[in-house]
Amino acid sequence: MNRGSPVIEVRDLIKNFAVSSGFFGRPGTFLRAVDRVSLLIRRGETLGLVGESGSGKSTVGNCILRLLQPDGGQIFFRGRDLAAMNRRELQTIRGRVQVVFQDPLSSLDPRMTIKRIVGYPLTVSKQVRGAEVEDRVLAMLREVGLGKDHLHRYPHEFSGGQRQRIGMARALITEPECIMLDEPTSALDVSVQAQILNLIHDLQKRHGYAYLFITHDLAVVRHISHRIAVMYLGLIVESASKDTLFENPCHPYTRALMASAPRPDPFNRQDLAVLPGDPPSPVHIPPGCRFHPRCSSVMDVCRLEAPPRVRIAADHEVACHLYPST
Amino acid sequence: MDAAFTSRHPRLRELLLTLKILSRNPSAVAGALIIGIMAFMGFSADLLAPFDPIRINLSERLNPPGWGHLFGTDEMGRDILSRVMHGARISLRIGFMVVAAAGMTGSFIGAAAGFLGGRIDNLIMRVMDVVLSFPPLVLAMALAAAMGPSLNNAIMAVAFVMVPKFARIVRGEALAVKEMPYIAAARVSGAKNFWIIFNHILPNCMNSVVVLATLTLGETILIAASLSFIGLGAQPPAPEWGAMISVGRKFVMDQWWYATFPGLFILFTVIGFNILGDALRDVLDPRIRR
Amino acid sequence: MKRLFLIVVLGCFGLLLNGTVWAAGPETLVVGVSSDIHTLDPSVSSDNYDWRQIYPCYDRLVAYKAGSTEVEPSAAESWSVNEDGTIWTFSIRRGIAFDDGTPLDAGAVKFAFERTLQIGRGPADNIGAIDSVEVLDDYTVQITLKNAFGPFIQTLATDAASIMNPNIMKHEKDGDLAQGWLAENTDGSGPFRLAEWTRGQRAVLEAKPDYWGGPAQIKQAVIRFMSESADRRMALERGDIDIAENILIDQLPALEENPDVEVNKYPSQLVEYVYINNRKPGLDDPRVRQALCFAVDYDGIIHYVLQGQGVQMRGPVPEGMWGHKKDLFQHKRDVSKAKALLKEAGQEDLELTLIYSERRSSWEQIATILQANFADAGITLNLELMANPTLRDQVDKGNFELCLGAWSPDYADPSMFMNFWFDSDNWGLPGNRSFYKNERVDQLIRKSVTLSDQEKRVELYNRAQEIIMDEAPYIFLYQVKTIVPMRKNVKGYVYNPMLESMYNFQDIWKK
Amino acid sequence: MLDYGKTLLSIRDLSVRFATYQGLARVLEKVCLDIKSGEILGLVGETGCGKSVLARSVLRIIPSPPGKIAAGTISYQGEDLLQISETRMRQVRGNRISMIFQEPMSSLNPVFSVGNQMREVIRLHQQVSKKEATRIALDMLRQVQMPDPAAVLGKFPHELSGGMRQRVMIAMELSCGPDLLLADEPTTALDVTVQGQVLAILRRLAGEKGVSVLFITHDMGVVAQICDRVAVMYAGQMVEVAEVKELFSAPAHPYTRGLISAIPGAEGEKGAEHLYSIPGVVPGLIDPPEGCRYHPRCEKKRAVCTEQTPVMVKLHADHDVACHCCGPSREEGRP
Amino acid sequence: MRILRYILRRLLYVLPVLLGVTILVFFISHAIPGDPAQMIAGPKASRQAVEEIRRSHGLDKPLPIQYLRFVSGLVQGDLGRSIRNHRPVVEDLKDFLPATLELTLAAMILCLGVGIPLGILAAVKRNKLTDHLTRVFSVFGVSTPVFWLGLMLLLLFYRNLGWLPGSGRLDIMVQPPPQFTGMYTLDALLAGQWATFANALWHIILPAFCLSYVYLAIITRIVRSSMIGVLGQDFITTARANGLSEAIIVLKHAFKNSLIPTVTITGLSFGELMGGAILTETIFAWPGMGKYVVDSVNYLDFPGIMGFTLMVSLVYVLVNLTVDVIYAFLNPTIRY
Repeated sequence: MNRGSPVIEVRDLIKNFAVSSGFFGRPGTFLRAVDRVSLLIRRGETLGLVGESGSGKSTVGNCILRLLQPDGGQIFFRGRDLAAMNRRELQTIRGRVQVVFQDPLSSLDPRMTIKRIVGYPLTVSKQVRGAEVEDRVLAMLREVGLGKDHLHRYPHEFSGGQRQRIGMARALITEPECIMLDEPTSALDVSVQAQILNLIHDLQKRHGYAYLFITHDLAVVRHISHRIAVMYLGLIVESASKDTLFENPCHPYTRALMASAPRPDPFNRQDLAVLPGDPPSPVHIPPGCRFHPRCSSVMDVCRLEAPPRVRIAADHEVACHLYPST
Repeated sequence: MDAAFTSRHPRLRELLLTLKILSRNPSAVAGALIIGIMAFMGFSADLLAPFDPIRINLSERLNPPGWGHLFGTDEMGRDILSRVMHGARISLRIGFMVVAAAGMTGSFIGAAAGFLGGRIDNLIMRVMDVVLSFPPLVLAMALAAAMGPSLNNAIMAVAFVMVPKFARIVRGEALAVKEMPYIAAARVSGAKNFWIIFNHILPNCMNSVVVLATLTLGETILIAASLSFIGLGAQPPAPEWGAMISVGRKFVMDQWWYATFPGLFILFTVIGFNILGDALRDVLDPRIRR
Repeated sequence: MKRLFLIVVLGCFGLLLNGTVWAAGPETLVVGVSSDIHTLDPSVSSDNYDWRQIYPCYDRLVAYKAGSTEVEPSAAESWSVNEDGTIWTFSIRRGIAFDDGTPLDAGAVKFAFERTLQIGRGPADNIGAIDSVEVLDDYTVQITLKNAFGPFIQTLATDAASIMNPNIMKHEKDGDLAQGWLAENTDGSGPFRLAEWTRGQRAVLEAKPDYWGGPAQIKQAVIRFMSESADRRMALERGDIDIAENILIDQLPALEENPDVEVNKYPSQLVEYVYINNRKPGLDDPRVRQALCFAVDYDGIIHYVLQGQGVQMRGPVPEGMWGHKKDLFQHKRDVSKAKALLKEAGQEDLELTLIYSERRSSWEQIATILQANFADAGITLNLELMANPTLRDQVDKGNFELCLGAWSPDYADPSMFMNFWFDSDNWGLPGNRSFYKNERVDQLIRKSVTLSDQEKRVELYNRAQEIIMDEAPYIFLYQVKTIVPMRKNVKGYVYNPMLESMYNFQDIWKK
Repeated sequence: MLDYGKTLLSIRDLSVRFATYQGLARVLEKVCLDIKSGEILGLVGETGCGKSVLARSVLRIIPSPPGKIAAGTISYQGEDLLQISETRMRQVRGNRISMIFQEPMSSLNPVFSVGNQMREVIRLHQQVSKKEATRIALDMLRQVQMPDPAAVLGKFPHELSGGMRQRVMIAMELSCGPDLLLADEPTTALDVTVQGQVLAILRRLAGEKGVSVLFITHDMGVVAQICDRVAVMYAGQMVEVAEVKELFSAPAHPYTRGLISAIPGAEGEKGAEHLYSIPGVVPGLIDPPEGCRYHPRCEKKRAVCTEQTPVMVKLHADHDVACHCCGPSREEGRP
Repeated sequence: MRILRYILRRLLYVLPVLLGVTILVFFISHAIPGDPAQMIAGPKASRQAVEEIRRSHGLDKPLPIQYLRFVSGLVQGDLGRSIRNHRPVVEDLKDFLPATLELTLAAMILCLGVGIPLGILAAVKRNKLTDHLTRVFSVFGVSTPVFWLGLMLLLLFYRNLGWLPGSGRLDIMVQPPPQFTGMYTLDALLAGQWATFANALWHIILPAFCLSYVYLAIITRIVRSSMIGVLGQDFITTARANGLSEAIIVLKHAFKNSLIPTVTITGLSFGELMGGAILTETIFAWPGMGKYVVDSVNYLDFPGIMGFTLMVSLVYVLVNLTVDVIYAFLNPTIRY
């Protein structure tokens, strides 16, 4: 597989949300949910995007899908800027960037049969009609491990794992180049999670998809990703290849995240409470380094200045005052 | 499981399953039975009714209930039983027409408002608020008075009044459905707004609409009868129940049967729709279903 | 169960406190009526139900003789009229005063008539013959008419000619000629005055002990508004009310069996008839109209709907009014003749629409019977019930085919029928609701109304009636009997066909 | 550390049924479990295997109808909790045995302040004045390391974050000094860093106060980190109970083994490309498989598995298992 | 202070709705067939008289101009003059409003007083006999035509049993009590006229019961279903797990929560009460606004209809505004 050619490149993406719609719908204050995020997703490669709730990781995903209109920055898909596209231009690339969501039930329309759900992207774009749709759907179902007898059932007749397979089939039927996986296994039980992770992995092997894998689960991201970006409060605090990151986590937040995830190892008990406080809400973003109120190695500068992104190794960037740019 | 429930036709299978669950619900069965009887009576009134509901027979005026006339006769000597049987047809027709008209318009308006959001939503909902600022009967009355008393005008008036009900409930659902990931998935696949409204939003609001429609049918029959009672609905000699009570009211002190029987028919028909609606609400509720 | 019990307890509690305390004494007369008063201003109201209260509170220059349509002096002691009947001079009785002591004099009469004319509502049309009013001296007033008008003296006995206290002008607001005040109050010199009016519930008239014509026997008359006939009937039977108005005919048999109640029936001048729109194609053919008249089962309607409480009309002028022609042609049901006439006119598949309102409770039944009668003659009749104002609008615009109507004269003169109904100047609501036009008839009736000589007038009207019966512009149905059920201990009531639903309270007493 | 006390609560042959639209669901089938004093007992299993129902049955708070405890005993301090009166049961609830739930969002009453709700529970079980109750509440909030506890007392639940709410729950439930705390997935809805804090508090307080904890979770990592013993459930049946290290190092039941192998990163830091995965799906409880309910997914299935329900047998002193293939008689079957 | 701002904001939000209401009402009433000038003039009026009235009342002006006049009058509290009795409609409404208010309040007291306990009882005894009986009771309630129920009540209690009066607010010979509020029961009490009070109470029983039945059924259903909803919530399980007694759980924890949806629906279905009042007043000849408007309709007295409709929608909007405020007060999670 020729890994490497960039499929999606995000540069300095910004997304704001209105906090309170003021009187008679006037926009009130804004919160910056995503602040100058840059990402690169290559063909055949999985980029893991890790963060706690409210870190803005799904917002990044939704901007790439253009479910949200970015407020700044560029999103290049095969060299074309998605962020600048109007509605009609967008139609031409619809289907080439696909998505699988967290909740396998609510991401399938309960009123549609599997055949319609999976064949849907084809019907919408009117590329294919009639019997051919059924053929393609069937082929896709086989690919994700389902069969012909599933064709005329409704989503609620399936188990969680099967639903997630259906979600995969729907995403794959348009032969996309990039697939955004938004916590695709966090609603599943461990045994099923394993099945789906394997499927995701196999499909990439076979078709060379570029994945953006969004999750809060370090173990999963470690298993599936090639490269990992860690988000905190709308900001990418550290990014590196998987091995680099796990061997040498630099940002205090990354380290805390790794330390507080319970490991299935009763012989080595961890100190779980490594990070005090709650993840702050994006409505009240602290000044300076956004992480400083919870940081164990906080310095004076952290309270005043936002740290710049620093490249500390070939494939390792971090935004922390501990690593001054020189 | 019966063969039907494993049928290859998914819609039929779902329908049969729903019916099966409904058939285990005693109030659903009772409701459906009442409506069924009323509908049967209405549709075959021409065959079943012992007398002509319109033709007057002045020598038989105001006879009390007896073997000749089970429900007695009215001031024109018409058989009240025959008239209430024909009345079933009128009331059900009003109910279904109103609900069909209001349900379709309201659902579409609500789905569009909820899904499109923003200014359109604001505008539509403000207009709906205005309509909702009137008690239904009061507005229907004003409208029916304005358009002139006739059955068709009453139907239009009641339909107009009922639209916001559907709009509001569908809008609420649409707002919820809109946030569902499958809508995002549809967008990602390139679906346009109206496609999404018709293929996702509306079908997913159907359960609520069906329940509301059933309950509204009952309410419509009541309001329409009320309008007829005030003299703004069906016109004589049409055997509409409300209109019959309106005339029967003059005779109620001495000829109790005149107003009593049409009222009982309204009562039971509306009960039928109400308990069926309640049962449907229980059965169609996805939380119970799945 | 609990609630039922509660109701029973409260009910008994109520019963204990009621029944004993609130019975009306012999000095109080209670009348149960169907609708509330609209306005008490005699210059504004055209409604018999308002006149019920207004009439006894005011005096007029002349009054009807008891139970008769003839007039006699009242506030005017005597009067004279010039040769061509255009100038009337009245000398006014001395000693009549309003409540505040203001005398009823020539000035008051001038004020009252000019006010009514200036306001220009319905009552103004009743005394519309007046051109000017002049005060000759304190107690002499001279009225000049626009043209000679035969029934003029009759119009002065109507409610529209009531004389009110000129001092009401101190209540004037924004140039309304005190309409706002007089709508809710009375200020006349009549035997009664308004003591209380609780809207939607009751009005109380109290007798003036110093009325110039002698005080009334009762102290007060309570008018209770009870919209349902059944309710009024029950109240009458229980003795809660003494007189019940507008009782449905179907409830009379039960009432007649009550030994405490007397059901009085009087021939009235109220007639009910069908307007045929003479301008509609098809209906402009007299043969078709004749056919309609022959199709109706008059006896059946009177027998079943009125339970015999009515008489079929013979021509437009009702029995009891002078000018009624006893030998005039009268339609009887003759279906074959009706069919033949239709065939002759080439209208065998006639389909017509009859509009009517709920103004009279019998109309629905009549409409239904007409539908059946016409069906026998091969005519399809559609019924359309509408609100009375809508109906009147349609009638005024001539936007109908057939319409049920009722009419009662405001003053005792056949011109109330002949001129209003047939003069082509009165097309639409003013009276000619059939849009009938016959130049010969126009001439005859216009001539008749200017004359003072009754015999000549009758002759002209008779000639007109002959023509009219040939052309059948209306279907004349019947004149009704007024039914006034009252408790047997009520004495002294006298019915006057000109004073429909107005009671001679000053002469009534209870035993 | 592993100073097992005597048995505090003993569940024997507990069966629970739920009436549903589709039919009668056999949610718990002859479940046996002992909780010893002072221990943290983990209860793991996949969604819908009956973990929560088990905990709720102990307090007799399963929704009834449709739920019904069909058979079994739950003995606590010599009393069968399933037999005592409702009044007596209420004295046990929140006082001797208390419970915290998964959803910190909805387990507190939204219309009453935190202080109001805490005081209510404290005064229900302890004869103290309102003031004293406030003091106890404050003290408890401090013990769960709540920042600014006095202010929190006056707040409504929606004004607190998920982690704070769960701390309030812990403080409230420990305020009457119970013997046993039933914790139903208390950290599942929390972010991982907050989960760490809550787990640490729970572990510390349980140790300090000597409270036994029945810790329900589906996260094997959490189990490994805080539990002393582990019970594994599958489809309404108890399949394995063991000391935690024993379970992770030598899982006996095929299901337990599968569960552990399926954890990403469990096979070592490098990891294989493919994770181990259990084939098939969890069966429905209305019409569960005959015999061992796991047999349709089991790699070691034999004829007997489809016919007979395996009973719990002792493998070691602290290791019980219910499997036809790995009983003590077939010791050779150990992996 | 914040709550004041909230109320103010809700009030501002109501304004455009009210404007819409006036437009709707105005154009509806002008669609009514029938010539108002003709109506004012009277049955036998001549054509000139009618034209004169049309001019003097501004009825010959184009509709938008008439609307502006109508609104500017409205702002000054002028709803125009009734065609029927030539009085300012405002005066009429003032006369008739208290009777309606008395009736609806009596009905409301009955509804809440009976409906809430009944709903709670049914929810607690879910699927038991009490619950089933309550459901039957409330299904009958929402399915009964008010006007027919009124007739049947009259037939039974007035005609056949003779226990209760059939029409009006007082017996014929009873003097209305001195006017304080216009509500006879209250006024009679204030004036210390016990007999009048008893008489007024005696008269209000049947209409109030008739009117309340539908609404009562609605309230019972809402309380029942919201109680059932609340009783299934996690925090109720928490309360149970904490050993609270069922009584406290139901009456304190569940009830306060269930009040939140109940209050909303109570406001929204207030319209049923107003609609029901029209029919009830007609049946029982209760001289209130409902009867007034039916008479207005029969007379096509459009200023009367318009005044009533506006009044009712204003009351309705205000009731719902109040409900919103109560809602905000009850529900700490709402941010205002």
